[in-house]
Amino acid sequence: MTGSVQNQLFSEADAIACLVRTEAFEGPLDLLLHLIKKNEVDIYNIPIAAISRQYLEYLDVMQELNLDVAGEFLVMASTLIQIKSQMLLPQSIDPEVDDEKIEDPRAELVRRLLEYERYREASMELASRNLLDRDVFARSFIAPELDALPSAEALPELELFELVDAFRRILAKVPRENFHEVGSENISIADRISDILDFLQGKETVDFEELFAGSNTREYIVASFLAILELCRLRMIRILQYEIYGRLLIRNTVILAADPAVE
Amino acid sequence: MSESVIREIVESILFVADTPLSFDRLANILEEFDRDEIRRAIDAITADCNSQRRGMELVLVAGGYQFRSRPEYADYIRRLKKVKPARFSPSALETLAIVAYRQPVTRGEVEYLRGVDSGGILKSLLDRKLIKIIGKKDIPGKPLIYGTTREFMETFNLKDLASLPTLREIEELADTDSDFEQVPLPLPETA
Amino acid sequence: MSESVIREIVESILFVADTPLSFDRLANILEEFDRDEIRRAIDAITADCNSQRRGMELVLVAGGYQFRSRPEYADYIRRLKKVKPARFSPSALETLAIVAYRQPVTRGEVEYLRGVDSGGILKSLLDRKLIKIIGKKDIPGKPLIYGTTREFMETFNLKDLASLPTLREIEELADTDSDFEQVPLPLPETA
Repeated sequence: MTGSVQNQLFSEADAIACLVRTEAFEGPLDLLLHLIKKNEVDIYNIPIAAISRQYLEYLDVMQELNLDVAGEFLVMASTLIQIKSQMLLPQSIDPEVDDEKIEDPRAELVRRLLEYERYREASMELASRNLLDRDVFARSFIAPELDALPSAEALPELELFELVDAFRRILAKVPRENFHEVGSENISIADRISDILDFLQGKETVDFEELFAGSNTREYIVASFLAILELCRLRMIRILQYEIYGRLLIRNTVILAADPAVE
Repeated sequence: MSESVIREIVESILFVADTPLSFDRLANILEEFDRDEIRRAIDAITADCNSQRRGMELVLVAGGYQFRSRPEYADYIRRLKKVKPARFSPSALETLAIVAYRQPVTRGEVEYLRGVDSGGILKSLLDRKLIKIIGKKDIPGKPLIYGTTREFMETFNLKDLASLPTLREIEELADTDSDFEQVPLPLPETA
Repeated sequence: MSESVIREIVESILFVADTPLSFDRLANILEEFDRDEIRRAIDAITADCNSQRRGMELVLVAGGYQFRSRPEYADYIRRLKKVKPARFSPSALETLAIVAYRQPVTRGEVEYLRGVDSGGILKSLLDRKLIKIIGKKDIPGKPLIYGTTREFMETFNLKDLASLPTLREIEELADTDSDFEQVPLPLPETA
């Protein structure tokens, strides 16, 4: 395809007309597959020079139309150019290297395209099934004859995502400055706090160092230390030292609630 | 269209309807059919349910037609209700999330975050064994401190608390709105 | 109790249930009957729905039995429901297919296979409860891993995950592994 033909093809009026009647590309792999099909070339033997040229022409058109060309499309463009240049290089100058062992520079791309196409086909097959609430309908409501009966609750059905999403919604309403980072560190501190409290259960004091006995990774020690500080702040433990440079002792100051009633 | 197909169509509509459907409503939905055809279909379904002794019958309630399970099997149906899983209210979910992510946490802290009294909800989460009282803070008022339980971990199939997804991870998903997704690209008809 | 009465009881329970009922659950509810009797009842109902051309059929979905309206009457039922049927964008379907076939799968793996950022789509599939967070992968960075839900199977009318349509075999590439599907994706360690 020459540049001038290309320009004719994508005159502004045409482009807008095309825009109306064509579907979006899901990404660079989708666009590449489209080009391979359109050109009727063998996917195992992609004419990389021609396909890259067409690919880049598409990106140009996208940019001319002020469409936001996502980064992934540009990454693929550079991959294509790299493959093209690799193919221009002589196959092997080292006679020791068996020619058959050298992988085709296109192999990785072909694998990705095939795999992608496979999932795309599967997705179309999924969409063609008899979908609930589109093609088939069920009685997913409480039948009137059940409604009259008193309800008895069983285990809740909750997903992790619902939990963290609920927390996200709450924090969105609370001023940020009142809240420090809630990251993974915080969570493992929670684990350590819970472990330490279990460990202290029924003991009056324990040696400070015993609380670090579980592991000696840096992360674990830091988390344990932060957990101890947090427990101190909450006044759930006290740190004691009877002599200068002496052993540190941890005292459990938690008064275990006898009756699990809410205050 | 054959009488038996109309019968099937009427049956499928009555089957999925969550309220009784009046004859007029049914005739309205099935505008391409004669009212007589629809009437015959209803009669045929009613007769079928009785003669073939199906598990449900077509009854006329509150001016409309509705499939109902046969009353003589009410005892069996009641057992179905007994094992229905509980739905979690949004406020219970919120409270549980705060306890999970901020533990060890006091009621005061929960209420600060939620902005509303949370005593009743904490109580019900305690009853459901999803949270527990870890202890009392040694400060005036001796507020109770809450944490999650082993049952909580089992409910969510968590190995440890560190396996809880972090806020950051969810926000990363939400932030990356791939806005190019819906943009149609121009395709030349021919190369 | 006669075989036909058991059939009616099973039918009435399946009719009233608002979710698919697994065979075990059904056998639990109907504890006084043999599992064989219940099995025969289910088979008889399934056969009846088909031979007598009823408005609904009994299907096995998400590991349970559920009555569903016949797909050929969807147009009529939509007039009753007056809701727009759920739509899936091609990207949502693509992502869903990858999660379904490769679960447990990380966001990084989905993005490698699709070739595009997929955070926003994963989030919306989570919101629609079609996928769920299973936990975290035990590799550096501990990325979240995703899988499909019971709702996914219910929505797509799947008996279980094993009944997903088989993926087309990929012709062997010269010099590549034959069981391509099992090859780990060449991803950077931290996703």
